[in-house]
Amino acid sequence: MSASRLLTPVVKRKKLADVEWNVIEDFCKGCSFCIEFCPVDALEESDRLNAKGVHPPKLKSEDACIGCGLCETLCPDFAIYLEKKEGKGDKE
Amino acid sequence: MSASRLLTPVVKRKKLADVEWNVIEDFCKGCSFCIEFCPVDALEESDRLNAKGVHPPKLKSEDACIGCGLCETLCPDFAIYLEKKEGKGDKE
Amino acid sequence: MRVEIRIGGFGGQGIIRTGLILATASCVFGDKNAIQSASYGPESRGGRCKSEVIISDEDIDFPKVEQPDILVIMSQEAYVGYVDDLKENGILLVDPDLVPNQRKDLKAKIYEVPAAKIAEGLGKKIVANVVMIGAFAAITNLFDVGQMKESIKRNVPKAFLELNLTAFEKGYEHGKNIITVKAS
Amino acid sequence: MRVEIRIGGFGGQGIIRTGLILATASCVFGDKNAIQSASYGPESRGGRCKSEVIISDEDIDFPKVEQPDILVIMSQEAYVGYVDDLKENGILLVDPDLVPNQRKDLKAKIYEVPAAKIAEGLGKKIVANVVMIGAFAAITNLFDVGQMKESIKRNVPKAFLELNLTAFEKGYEHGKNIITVKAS
Amino acid sequence: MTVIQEFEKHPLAKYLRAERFPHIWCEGCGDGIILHCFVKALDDLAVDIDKFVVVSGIGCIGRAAGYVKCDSFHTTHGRPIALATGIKLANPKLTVAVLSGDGDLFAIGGNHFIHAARRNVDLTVICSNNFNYGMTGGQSGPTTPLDSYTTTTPYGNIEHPFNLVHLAAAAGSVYVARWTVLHVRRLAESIKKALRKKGFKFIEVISPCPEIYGRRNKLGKAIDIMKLYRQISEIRHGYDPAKAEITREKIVVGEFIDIEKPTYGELLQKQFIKIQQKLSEG
Amino acid sequence: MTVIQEFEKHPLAKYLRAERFPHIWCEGCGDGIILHCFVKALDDLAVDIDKFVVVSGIGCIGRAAGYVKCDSFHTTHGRPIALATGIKLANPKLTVAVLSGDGDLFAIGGNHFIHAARRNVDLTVICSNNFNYGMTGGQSGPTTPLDSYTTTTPYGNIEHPFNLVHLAAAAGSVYVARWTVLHVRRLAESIKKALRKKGFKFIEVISPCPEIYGRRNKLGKAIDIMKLYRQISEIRHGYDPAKAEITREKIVVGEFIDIEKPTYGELLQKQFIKIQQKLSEG
Amino acid sequence: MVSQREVLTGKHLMQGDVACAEGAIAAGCKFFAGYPITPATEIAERMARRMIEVNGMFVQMEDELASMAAIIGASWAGAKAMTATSGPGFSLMQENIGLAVMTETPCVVVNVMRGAPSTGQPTEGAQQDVMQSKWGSHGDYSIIALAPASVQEMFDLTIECFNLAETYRAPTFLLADGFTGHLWERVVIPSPEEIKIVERKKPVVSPDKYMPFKPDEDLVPPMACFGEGYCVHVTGLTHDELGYPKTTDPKVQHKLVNRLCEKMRKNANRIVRTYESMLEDAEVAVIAYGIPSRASLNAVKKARESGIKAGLLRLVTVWPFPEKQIEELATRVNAIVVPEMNCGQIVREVERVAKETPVHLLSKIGGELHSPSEIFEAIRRAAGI
Amino acid sequence: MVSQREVLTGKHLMQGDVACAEGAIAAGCKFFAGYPITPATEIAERMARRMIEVNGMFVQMEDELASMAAIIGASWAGAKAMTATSGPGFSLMQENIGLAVMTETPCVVVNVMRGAPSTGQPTEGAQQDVMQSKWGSHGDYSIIALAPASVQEMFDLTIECFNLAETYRAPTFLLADGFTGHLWERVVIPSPEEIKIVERKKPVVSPDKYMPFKPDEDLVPPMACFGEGYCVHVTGLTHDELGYPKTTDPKVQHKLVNRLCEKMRKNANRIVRTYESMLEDAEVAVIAYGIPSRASLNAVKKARESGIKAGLLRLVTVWPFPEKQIEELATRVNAIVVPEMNCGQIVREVERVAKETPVHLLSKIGGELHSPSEIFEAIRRAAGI
Ligand SMILES: Cc1ncc(C[n+]2csc(CCOP(=O)(O)OP(=O)(O)O)c2C)c(N)n1
Ligand SMILES: Cc1ncc(C[n+]2csc(CCOP(=O)(O)OP(=O)(O)O)c2C)c(N)n1
Ligand code: SF4
Ligand code: SF4
Ligand code: SF4
Ligand code: SF4
Ligand code: SF4
Ligand code: SF4
Ligand SMILES: [Mg+2]
Ligand SMILES: [Mg+2]
Repeated sequence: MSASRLLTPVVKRKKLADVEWNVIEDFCKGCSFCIEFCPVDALEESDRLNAKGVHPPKLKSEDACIGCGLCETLCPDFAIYLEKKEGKGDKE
Repeated sequence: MSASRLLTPVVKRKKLADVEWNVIEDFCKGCSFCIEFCPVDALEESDRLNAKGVHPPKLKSEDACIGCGLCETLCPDFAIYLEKKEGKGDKE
Repeated sequence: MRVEIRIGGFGGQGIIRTGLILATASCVFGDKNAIQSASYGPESRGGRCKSEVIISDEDIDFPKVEQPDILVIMSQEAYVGYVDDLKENGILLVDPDLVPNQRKDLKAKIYEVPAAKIAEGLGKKIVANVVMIGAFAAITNLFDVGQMKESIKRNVPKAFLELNLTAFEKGYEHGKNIITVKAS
Repeated sequence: MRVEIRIGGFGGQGIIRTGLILATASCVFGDKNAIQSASYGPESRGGRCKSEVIISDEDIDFPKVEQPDILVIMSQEAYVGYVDDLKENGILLVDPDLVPNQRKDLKAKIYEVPAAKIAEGLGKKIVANVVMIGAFAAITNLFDVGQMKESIKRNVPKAFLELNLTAFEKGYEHGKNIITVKAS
Repeated sequence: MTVIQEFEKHPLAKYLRAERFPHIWCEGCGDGIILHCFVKALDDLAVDIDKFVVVSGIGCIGRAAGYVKCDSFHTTHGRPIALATGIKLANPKLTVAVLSGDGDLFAIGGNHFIHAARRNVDLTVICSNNFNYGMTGGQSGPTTPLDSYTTTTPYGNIEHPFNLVHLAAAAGSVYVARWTVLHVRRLAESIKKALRKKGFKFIEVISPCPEIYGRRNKLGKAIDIMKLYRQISEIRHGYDPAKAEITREKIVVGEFIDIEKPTYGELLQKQFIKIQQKLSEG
Repeated sequence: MTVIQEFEKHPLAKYLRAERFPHIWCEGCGDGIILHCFVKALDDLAVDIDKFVVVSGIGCIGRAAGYVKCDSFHTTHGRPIALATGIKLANPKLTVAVLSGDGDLFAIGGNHFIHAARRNVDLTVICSNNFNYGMTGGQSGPTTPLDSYTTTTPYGNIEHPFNLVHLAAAAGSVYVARWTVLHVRRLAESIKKALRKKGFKFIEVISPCPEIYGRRNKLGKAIDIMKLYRQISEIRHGYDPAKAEITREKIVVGEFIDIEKPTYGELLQKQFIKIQQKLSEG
Repeated sequence: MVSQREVLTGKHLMQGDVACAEGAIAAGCKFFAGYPITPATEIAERMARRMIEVNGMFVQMEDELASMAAIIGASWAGAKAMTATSGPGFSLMQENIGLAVMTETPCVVVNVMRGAPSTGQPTEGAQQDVMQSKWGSHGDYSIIALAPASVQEMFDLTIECFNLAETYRAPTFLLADGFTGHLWERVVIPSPEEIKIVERKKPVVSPDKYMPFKPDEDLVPPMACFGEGYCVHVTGLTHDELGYPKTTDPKVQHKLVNRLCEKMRKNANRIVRTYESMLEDAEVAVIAYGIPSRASLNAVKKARESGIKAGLLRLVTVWPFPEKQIEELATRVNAIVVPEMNCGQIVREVERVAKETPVHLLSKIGGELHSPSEIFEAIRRAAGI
Repeated sequence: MVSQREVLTGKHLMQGDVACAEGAIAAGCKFFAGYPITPATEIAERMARRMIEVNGMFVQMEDELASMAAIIGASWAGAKAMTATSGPGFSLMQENIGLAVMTETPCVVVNVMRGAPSTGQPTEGAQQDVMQSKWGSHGDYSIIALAPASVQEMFDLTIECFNLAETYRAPTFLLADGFTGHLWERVVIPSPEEIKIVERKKPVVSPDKYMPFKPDEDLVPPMACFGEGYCVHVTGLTHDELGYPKTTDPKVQHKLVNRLCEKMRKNANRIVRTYESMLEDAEVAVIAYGIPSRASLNAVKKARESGIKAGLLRLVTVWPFPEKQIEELATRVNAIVVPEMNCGQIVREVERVAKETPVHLLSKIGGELHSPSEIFEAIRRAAGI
């Protein structure tokens, strides 16, 4: 069974919302859930070692995230949040 | 639903065992379960008032009881018991 | 003046209610103090049962009956259990049908009230206790009859009020008769 | 003679096991008395962690470290938390990589042991504590090396015994080097 | 002949502490029948009474432990199953039965019930379900039907009752049955079956409390309640316990669950042998 | 900007006591996800947070009550449901949710659970089932699978676990669901549904305890456990809870029960109106 | 209309347990959770009938643990709350009594004491749980306990229990006994206006400034309840003034627990109530509480009649223990007699504060009351006559 | 073979909790039921590993109520039985502790005390449940309680607890503290032959003559267990010597409960164990128990060095309270200092028996231990220097 059966299916690569992806680096404990379960594989470990001695995630590219919000909800440590980009229309 | 469906069916009026029917009169609290549920209607209230102020059951006739044992088990007060009649064969 | 009363019988005779009727009459409708306490085992419904009432003009500091002035007995078992506690020359009310074996040597004013029989006469064995109360009222003169009736009213179910009042009257009558007889 | 030792770091570094290895060496394989106590909050795994060891020739009546003679520090947080407690001119063993910011004004004999780095060199970060123990043994001379190895044997899983003994040796070597340097 | 001497001629008197009879239960109380069926089962099975233990809690039926002539423990209210677990596990040679009430086993004692069932400890638990707390004078309990009157539900009960057999099954019992006290023969057979089977066995017995619950709910005298049982009981062996209802119109009785599952003792024994082997090897 | 100030920009931070973050839970612990889904549900429903109460017991997940920014009670171990019952009944205007662990709710607290379910008190109960007692260092509990290793089952567990959804259904819950923490969206939706529904609602959440249970049972890191969930979960809405198994090969998740039944509060309200009428008449 | 239903003004013959229930209702109790147990059941039964009439809530819980938990919850939900039990149930409540202490939850627990230990004598009265009421839960703490000696006091002191619980934010016990609980006696219930009722102190600051466990001068913190917008977190863990757990800081524990104990000590003079009879010139003092006080009064009168200078100190408040009063009394009398329906509990406290003054225990268990003559005899012996 | 596994003869560095478990096993414990709780969990965890090795039984119950019930059952099934907990669990056990007292069931309950009340400070040590251990259950009763001050004593005194429990047929408590429970220290375990073990007294009459609750001279009835053919009935109700309930007869209650209390009083001289140091000529006595004894000894030495005649009375037995020893001591010294890790518990008992001799409490809560210098200061103040 694939993740897409379990989680709300997302249209691959299609931008869902125009949002800014944020990480509170010092909250991250390094479980890598966000990286593993991002439906578009937008995240990877950063180089930075945070206060807890782990590498918080970062976007692979600025455009990689389609704003599905899954990583935000899956993060056990409230380290990720999305912000609506103000004033911008739908990118599509 | 009749008693016979609930309780082990007995062949009406057929002697099942050759036993003597006994009542410990002063144990009887007068619930009348024995009288009500005897499959052959062998029992009735006696005239005697026991220590508890109730009338214990008695056999309607010496021969009435077919020895099914139901009244013994149903009596909440252990007031009834059957005794095997020694040396006597099956009456049938 | 402090009067100590004990009522003994078995569960189901309304022994405790009897005590309550006496106590209510004195302390709710009368202006005496009164106390009722009962005792019963955890194990049985229908076993020996006892109600104690203390009536007093003053505060009742010690709330237990040590030696009853008046004993009301409605079963053989209670008779055996309590008769020795009665104060010398105290009053004993007893239902002779329920207490077939009575002691001969008792130093007491004994009044026999066939309450159960009288009650059966009224069609309800269960009001024997109120018959007894009637007799009690007549014999002891401790209560105002009006207050006693008020108390009965408060302590019995509405549906049975008439019956109970009749029982009281019958008992009262019977009691009056006995004292007249005794007095004469 | 009573020696008080405190080891501080964070959960997961084997801080408590470090204390146990020291204590076992002295009181099971040596003939001193020893005590180990640890402290940790209920809330966290991975938080600040402290182990205290007291070694003494006599009975240890008071079982708590009040002012450590020797402080072993393996995290910045522990450094900040405990460094002030060190007895004047006491011994401080510290991993300089784990404690980037050290005070300048400390009155103590300071020995820097890059235990984590040495352990990483051995391929297992987790044995940093045993490296530290090796250095400790060399620097303090409180223990018989044979007893220390017996103690390590008793306190680590069989599968990792070799690795731990190597870690101990490395640490011991390092320790010896430092004192020689210091002495010279 | 005293009444006790007379009683000693009763074929089941040998299983009873005769000197303590007559028992304390009211006229027509079902508890006497349950006790009767219970000792009858012991007799039929010819159990080794010296290795048999009865445990009960506090309540009318709780007094049963003091009537059976074997080792017996009348525990604090709600704790018979926990205590019985200790007995059984400490000495597996003993056969342990628990007799107690709906309040004792399922109100205050509910947790011990579900956990012993889950563990599948080898116990036979018989519940006298009289739909209220008899001993304390008739308060509502976890089996009191909706709208029933008790001293603590003077305006009618608003709490949904448990379906005990469903709960027992969900918690893991290997044997679950329900009878009324009218079903004396089936009840006795059921008890025998339970005593012979290994694991956590549960029998619910619907039992009249004429003196208190019956009176307050205008069910008539004991005999009327028994007649009602006759009228509305339906035997349904193997029925889904979730659906085995007790209503004013119907009481579903029968054996609902009878499965095999390794008991706590069996699993422990296996583990024990393994460990002992290891120890003797190394 | 301090990390807390940064956190306050998190859209859910307004439901949390930000100054108490980061929370105490270990890396990859499922409890953080449960808390996350919970506050997300609150946000989606736009609940009146001043009338919302969270109650929890003692355990790792028990700390959740101290993180949510609303009235909250961190009770003694095992008692959150009993205490929540008091809150809800004393002030029916409050919405009360219970968040607690498998040990808290089903070991020591099992009785309160089944009774609140039976009464159909209006509560939403969410259980973080991590198959052991995390807070005390990983002992076995009522959901620990057979043969699992914990500090009190060093040779493997010999106690059969509860099937929590089956038990909840048997006790009377009107809504019963199970999810894993991987099912974040469904879980949040499920919580929303439960919060909107009246009566006793129960949601079991299978949650990794990588630090303790996972480690001892060689389940790998948190992420490995999450991958396992992905692999073996099966969604089966409406499935018979008796059959909704959790094994090494399969975790059945979904909504199993969703029925209507008058709640304690509703029945009481009815009775109240009747009595008040009677009183004002007579 | 409501007040009429809540206060049954007038003269009644009432059972002690019922009077207790009526006292609770008169005090404003709106939540009762309980589990039946002899001889306290009648309180629950009365509440089952009455709460719904006064727009209150009665719930029968699955056991006493749950009952105690439920009243704590109810109290935080804003209701005056009570439970009633007897010894076995009281034992089961101990853990959550500790929770009530730690969370400073006002609530009333009635213990109608019966013969003990264990299941003991369900239908007999006793005073065997007096020390338990102070020490039954783990840890150091303090509570308030009152002992009624009449059915009237079952009414009056239940009201007082509520007032004290609300004033001091602590579980407050009515230590009644099975005899008084089942006794029927005259009760005179005043009109609502004549009954003094205390409501809990509320915060006067805005929610963002409110610290739920920061005490005022009187050591009692104002209490915001759930649903009032104060966003309170409550925990049984050691906590700071904000209510947040701080379990490893000795100072936080020290401050909190010492305040919890000090709360009663500091306010003792306002809490403690005793009655004195004929003590002015007494040489022998009887110190009694609860039902034995009555026979004691009688005995003291008898003693006076027979020329012995005896007097009675009756403790209405058992906890906090009236130390000062007794310490002072002990310096004035030659001997003290303590009649108790137990094997000697409060007598130990009396001994502790009476120092050298001889203290004589008159113990009685099994269900019988002390008779006036027994106490008189004890006075006589104590007087050395 | 078995004995080797049961007694780990030799020198070990052991944690206090583990030493307790090993002590139990050495004492012959064959049944452990428990529920995890910090800081006692390690006892259960050790038992989980060890019981099966020694052919004993470990079971983790659903809670502490069940644990206590289970060990009572196990004891009647013939096993030496134990449970271990901390404050919150100890509170939950109180009702069944009363049952154990009433049914005279030998069993050992370990309370590794932590900061309290309520959930309090799970990881900090304390001595706050000392009074609870005597008064926590309803009713009058008596138990035995020992307080270990070292890991060695966690081992030794656990054995002694079993011996006392079996001798006097009473629940016996090991009142340990979280600090000692988690402390690692050297333990020397003797060979099995050197360990004194007591087995319970068995009936010497035939089953038909046996009265299960009829005491011998020492007030302890011989105990027949289940399965031994004695057909015993056991109840928590007030019972006669046959074990049958007699709940309304005051005499039966009087006889039974007074014997239960008297059992400990009468045998006190055989039960009570204290250690004295430097008391012969002491002017200031420190009375300590448990872990503060160690700092106390140090402080007393310091005091002697500084010329103050100080001495230490260490209570190994806390209950029954060593009244005689302290009463006598109080007549000899000028002042008494009592250091406790609570707000003042045993100090009350000391005050009670010390009468006029001034008693100074040195209270400490929150998790820190008394330091020797603090106690030294208190001695100095008490000495008036
Ligand atoms: C801890 C405790 N709480 C309450 C009681 C009072 N009590 C005794 S029996 C009982 C209920 C019994 O009900 P049930 O188990 O249904 O038995 P029944 O009397 O109906 O046979 C109660 C509440 C008690 N003995 N102990
Ligand atoms: C009366 C009592 N017994 C035991 C404990 C110790 N204790 C605290 S949390 C806990 C178990 C928690 O397990 P669970 O509810 O599954 O929560 P988790 O930590 O796994 O999230 C225990 C046994 C306690 N606090 N109180
Ligand atoms: S999910 Fe959260 S905690 Fe885990 S790696 Fe991603 S940001 Fe870090
Ligand atoms: S929101 Fe998170 S999970 Fe979704 S696409 Fe962006 S990075 Fe991936
Ligand atoms: S069944 Fe028993 S008690 Fe009932 S009437 Fe017959 S003999 Fe009497
Ligand atoms: S044994 Fe009883 S029931 Fe059966 S036939 Fe004879 S009298 Fe009737
Ligand atoms: S009260 Fe009810 S259950 Fe109890 S003995 Fe009487 S009839 Fe039976
Ligand atoms: S111990 Fe387990 S449950 Fe507790 S916080 Fe850590 S991972 Fe989560
Ligand atoms: Mg019942
Ligand atoms: Mg868990």
